[in-house]
Amino acid sequence: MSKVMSMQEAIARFVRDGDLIVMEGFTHLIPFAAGHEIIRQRRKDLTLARLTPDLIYDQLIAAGCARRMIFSWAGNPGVGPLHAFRRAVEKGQPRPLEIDEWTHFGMVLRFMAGASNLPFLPTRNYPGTDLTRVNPGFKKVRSPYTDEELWCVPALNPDVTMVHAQRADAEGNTQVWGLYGVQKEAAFASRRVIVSVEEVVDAKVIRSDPNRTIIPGAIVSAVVHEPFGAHPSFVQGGYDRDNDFYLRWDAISREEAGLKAYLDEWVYGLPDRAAYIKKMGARHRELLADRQMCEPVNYGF
Amino acid sequence: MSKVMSMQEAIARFVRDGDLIVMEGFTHLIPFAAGHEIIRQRRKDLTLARLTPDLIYDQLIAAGCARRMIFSWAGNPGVGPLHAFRRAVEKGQPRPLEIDEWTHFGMVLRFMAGASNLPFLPTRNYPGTDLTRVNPGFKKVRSPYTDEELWCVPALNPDVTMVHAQRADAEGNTQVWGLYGVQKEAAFASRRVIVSVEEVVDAKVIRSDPNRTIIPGAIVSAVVHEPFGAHPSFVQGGYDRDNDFYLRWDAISREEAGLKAYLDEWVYGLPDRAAYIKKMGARHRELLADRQMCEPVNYGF
Amino acid sequence: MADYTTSELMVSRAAKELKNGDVVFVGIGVPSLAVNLAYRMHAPGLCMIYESGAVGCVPTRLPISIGDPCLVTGSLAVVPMLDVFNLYLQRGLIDVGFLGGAQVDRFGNINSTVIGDYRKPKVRLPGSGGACEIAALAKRVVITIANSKRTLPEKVDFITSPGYLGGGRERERLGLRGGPELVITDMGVYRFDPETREMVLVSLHPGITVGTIKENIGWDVKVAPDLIETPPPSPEEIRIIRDELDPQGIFLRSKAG
Amino acid sequence: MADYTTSELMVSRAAKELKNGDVVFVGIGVPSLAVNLAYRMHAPGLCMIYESGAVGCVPTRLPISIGDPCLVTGSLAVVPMLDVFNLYLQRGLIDVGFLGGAQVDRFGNINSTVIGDYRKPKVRLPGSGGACEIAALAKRVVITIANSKRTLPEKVDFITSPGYLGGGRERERLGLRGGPELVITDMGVYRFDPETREMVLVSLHPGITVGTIKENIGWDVKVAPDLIETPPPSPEEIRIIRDELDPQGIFLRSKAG
Repeated sequence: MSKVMSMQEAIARFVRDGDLIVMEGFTHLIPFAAGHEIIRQRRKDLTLARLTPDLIYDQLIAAGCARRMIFSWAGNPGVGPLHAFRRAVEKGQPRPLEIDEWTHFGMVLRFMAGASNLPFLPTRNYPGTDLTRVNPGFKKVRSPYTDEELWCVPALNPDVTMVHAQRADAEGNTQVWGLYGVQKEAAFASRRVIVSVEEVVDAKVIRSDPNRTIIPGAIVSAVVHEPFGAHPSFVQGGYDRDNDFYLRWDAISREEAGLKAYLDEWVYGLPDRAAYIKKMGARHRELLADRQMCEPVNYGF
Repeated sequence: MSKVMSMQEAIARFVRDGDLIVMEGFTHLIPFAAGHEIIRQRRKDLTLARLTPDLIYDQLIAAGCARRMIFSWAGNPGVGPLHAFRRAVEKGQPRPLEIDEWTHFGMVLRFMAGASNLPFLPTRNYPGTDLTRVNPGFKKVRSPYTDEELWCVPALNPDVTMVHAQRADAEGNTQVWGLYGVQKEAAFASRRVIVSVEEVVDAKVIRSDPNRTIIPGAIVSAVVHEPFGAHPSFVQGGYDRDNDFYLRWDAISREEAGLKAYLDEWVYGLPDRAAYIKKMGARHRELLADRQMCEPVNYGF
Repeated sequence: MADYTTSELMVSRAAKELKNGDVVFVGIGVPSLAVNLAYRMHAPGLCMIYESGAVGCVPTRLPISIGDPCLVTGSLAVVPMLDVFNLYLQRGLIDVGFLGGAQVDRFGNINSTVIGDYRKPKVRLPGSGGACEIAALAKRVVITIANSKRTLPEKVDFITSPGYLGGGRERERLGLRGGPELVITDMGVYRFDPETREMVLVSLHPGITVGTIKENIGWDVKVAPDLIETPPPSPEEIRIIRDELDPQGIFLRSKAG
Repeated sequence: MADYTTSELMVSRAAKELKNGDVVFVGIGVPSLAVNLAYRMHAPGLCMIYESGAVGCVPTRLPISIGDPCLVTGSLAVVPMLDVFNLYLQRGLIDVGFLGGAQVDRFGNINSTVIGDYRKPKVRLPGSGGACEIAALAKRVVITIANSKRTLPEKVDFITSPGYLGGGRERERLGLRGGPELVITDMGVYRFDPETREMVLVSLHPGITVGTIKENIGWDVKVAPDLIETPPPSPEEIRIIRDELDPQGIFLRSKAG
């Protein structure tokens, strides 16, 4: 059964006000097209979960979509702070933002616990950090084997997870190469999953290399064909990270007015990602990846 | 630094009497060549851990190498019981075998806990089974979040894990496709790792497709070039499972004498796997796999 | 006697238990044949998962083991066993699991570990494998087993895989969802009473009487008021089983009824 | 003044801390340059791991973020982040982790979370990311930070990443191995006293005096009796940094000393 639909339809059907949403991708494959559509559809009171809020959540926060954020590192990678995030936390602008703060390892374990239908997972991490003092979500468990105490993190089960990938078939069997991040764990932890891809392929392409599938169609609600859907982040084998845009974001977002102008021009002012690519013009082509193909392997018997 | 050596040298250097050893591979890639070399070198008092003891541990038990077995399913898959295992458990022949019995999920979690340097991992499995009654290794922990009690399994940290794979470079960066089993988790849980491969390849082959690497050279002690090293099990893209041999094993192993004759002829009577392949003759070629190559992917940027 | 074997009848009956869209944890033999039959007959959207990690398999030959290479070639995904158990089974994605065993008792508990005492077994069986977790964590469980006093005792020697334990609400009280739904034997079909959780005979295979059943089961089994005859496999089903699924008769031809 | 910048000196000094065969958790900027310099100079067997999951990287350009695609192309392995943290870091495979932060205190504790009160921060910083677990679970930690009263206070406002906590045996008592080994600033190098676990000045960069250090640190720092001058980068090191590692001067040229 084909689950292919437009991003507009996928967000309209599967993302609701007040949802706990996840848009994952660790520097790689960040689902910006989905983020822009959520802003366009003016979702509100969202809880945003993600290891690195990155520009995608800075934009959602600036647009007033967020009530709360669950995260582990809130910066513009390699550039500086996330200005919208800081305004929300330090000054409550455009609205106050509750924060629920972990570490990368903790977030990964929270998704894995959720994906495994467990209430928690233990770790040897966290003795000595003040994070466990300010966040009551960290709790301890005593090992029944060694009499050690270990810190635990609780399962995180999002309402919706959105991921971007190189390719999927129409049923949502999704393949990724390059950095994996925590997309698989977040997707399995989630009640609904929206996958956007550079390419919707025939199932026989997926079936030619089943070890590359990270998300099975069985857990996918919608498949969106969205080329360049991860810009300004990158897609291995597709297009490079737009570092210039990450640098420019610092100036764009430094004041609320500048950020608002950006959203008006690049999000509210455009109907969809196709219009966004068109508006990018030649820059789009500069980012396209060189070819460096892997050695194919034999699945025969 | 190259870690390539013969199986004879790898077993001599890295497997000791009394060790807790693991030879993993779930139906796929079972390291039979390593098992035969351990028998030839007459290691003793070993603890054998593996989800499915399969023919490989039936042979080690019959050869008197084993003192104890940690497992979850002891049968000849699709055929019947493992006769040497049953003789050891039911009659103490050739010597008594202690058993430490789990389930597949439990074994996988034990390896994962060991690989993660955790004392235990929890699961929702095990309410109601008598296994927790006869095996005191199952213990309970109370969730600090939900007030539920969950069963736990303890970490398993082998002295040596042996795996067979399609290919590795000389430093032990090892790639597998087809069924993954629990090789990665067992290898990371282990103090020493011996990898045997169908093909030792230049690092550039590994580097052309880094997402296929399941075991990094950093944890590998020895790399053995051992074509057909998994027979009578199979290698995806290499050779098929020798189902006839699995069927024949039932008759070979039904009586101690027949099994001893097999070991004399096919293990003690041969110096190494090369001699074993030669002795197999034409059968070897009948099992070779057809070609069914995957679609290559682009790793460029 | 009709032109089908008892095993073919069991395969046909098990296939009918599967719905289109079900995610099914498949074992070798009758379960594998039943799932493949359902896939070809009425459930093209069914997704087969093997505990070896192959998902969405399209085997081009009859798989001999749950890790047959033909399950990998052309499958939709191959995943580590850790994912099979954590992300598929424990997460609750598996709709149906198939199980067998040496003994099944009145409350659907399954023994595949030992006959006799665990420490001094009369017969040492293979053990759980993945059966315990399938019984505990799949939404529905379908059991196939021979119908005899030895294989269907009132109480199993050892509970490898939990059914309804002592009956009633005991399974739920221990926090387990689902449970056995159906037992298919070579003589009939049983379901579980929603209150007592006891096995109840609901269907007799052609030629079998309630008397035969009672002589071949370890307790005074209850019989459903609406007891029916098990519908025989259709000619199309028989054709698929014989020509497509098991053309060499590896699993079924030897047990001709 | 010699023909090298302070940043180049820091990179050179950090590189010397790495041994051939070390498995190193790499960050962006000075750490990345130091690791790549060591790899080219004396540690060809060094293995670079980024928290993004790239292992054994051979970047053909200067990575701008820890998830740069150039870290993936040609690497030895790419693994899920779950594996990075469970199987590499928590398992104990990481020999050296590099960390920075807004503040580092007398016992090597690092703050990258907030300046001021957590609930009402004066400055909200990015937070831990992977820093807390690197500090807790790597065998050795090398810290790079600017030398000032603001960045090196006696006590950090918030312990994001544990160093030796209150000093002495407190870290061991909590079950943590390893700990910070070295702090490299723009003025000198510090190690930790094996008993008190207090930062001790062991090396001064050329042109810096103990007096300057004391004016730019938040407590009365101890000075090692065998205080030395930090060895300057060799011409070969400078050539590699400028021509091969950071030819555009993205990280280093702007801070010319």
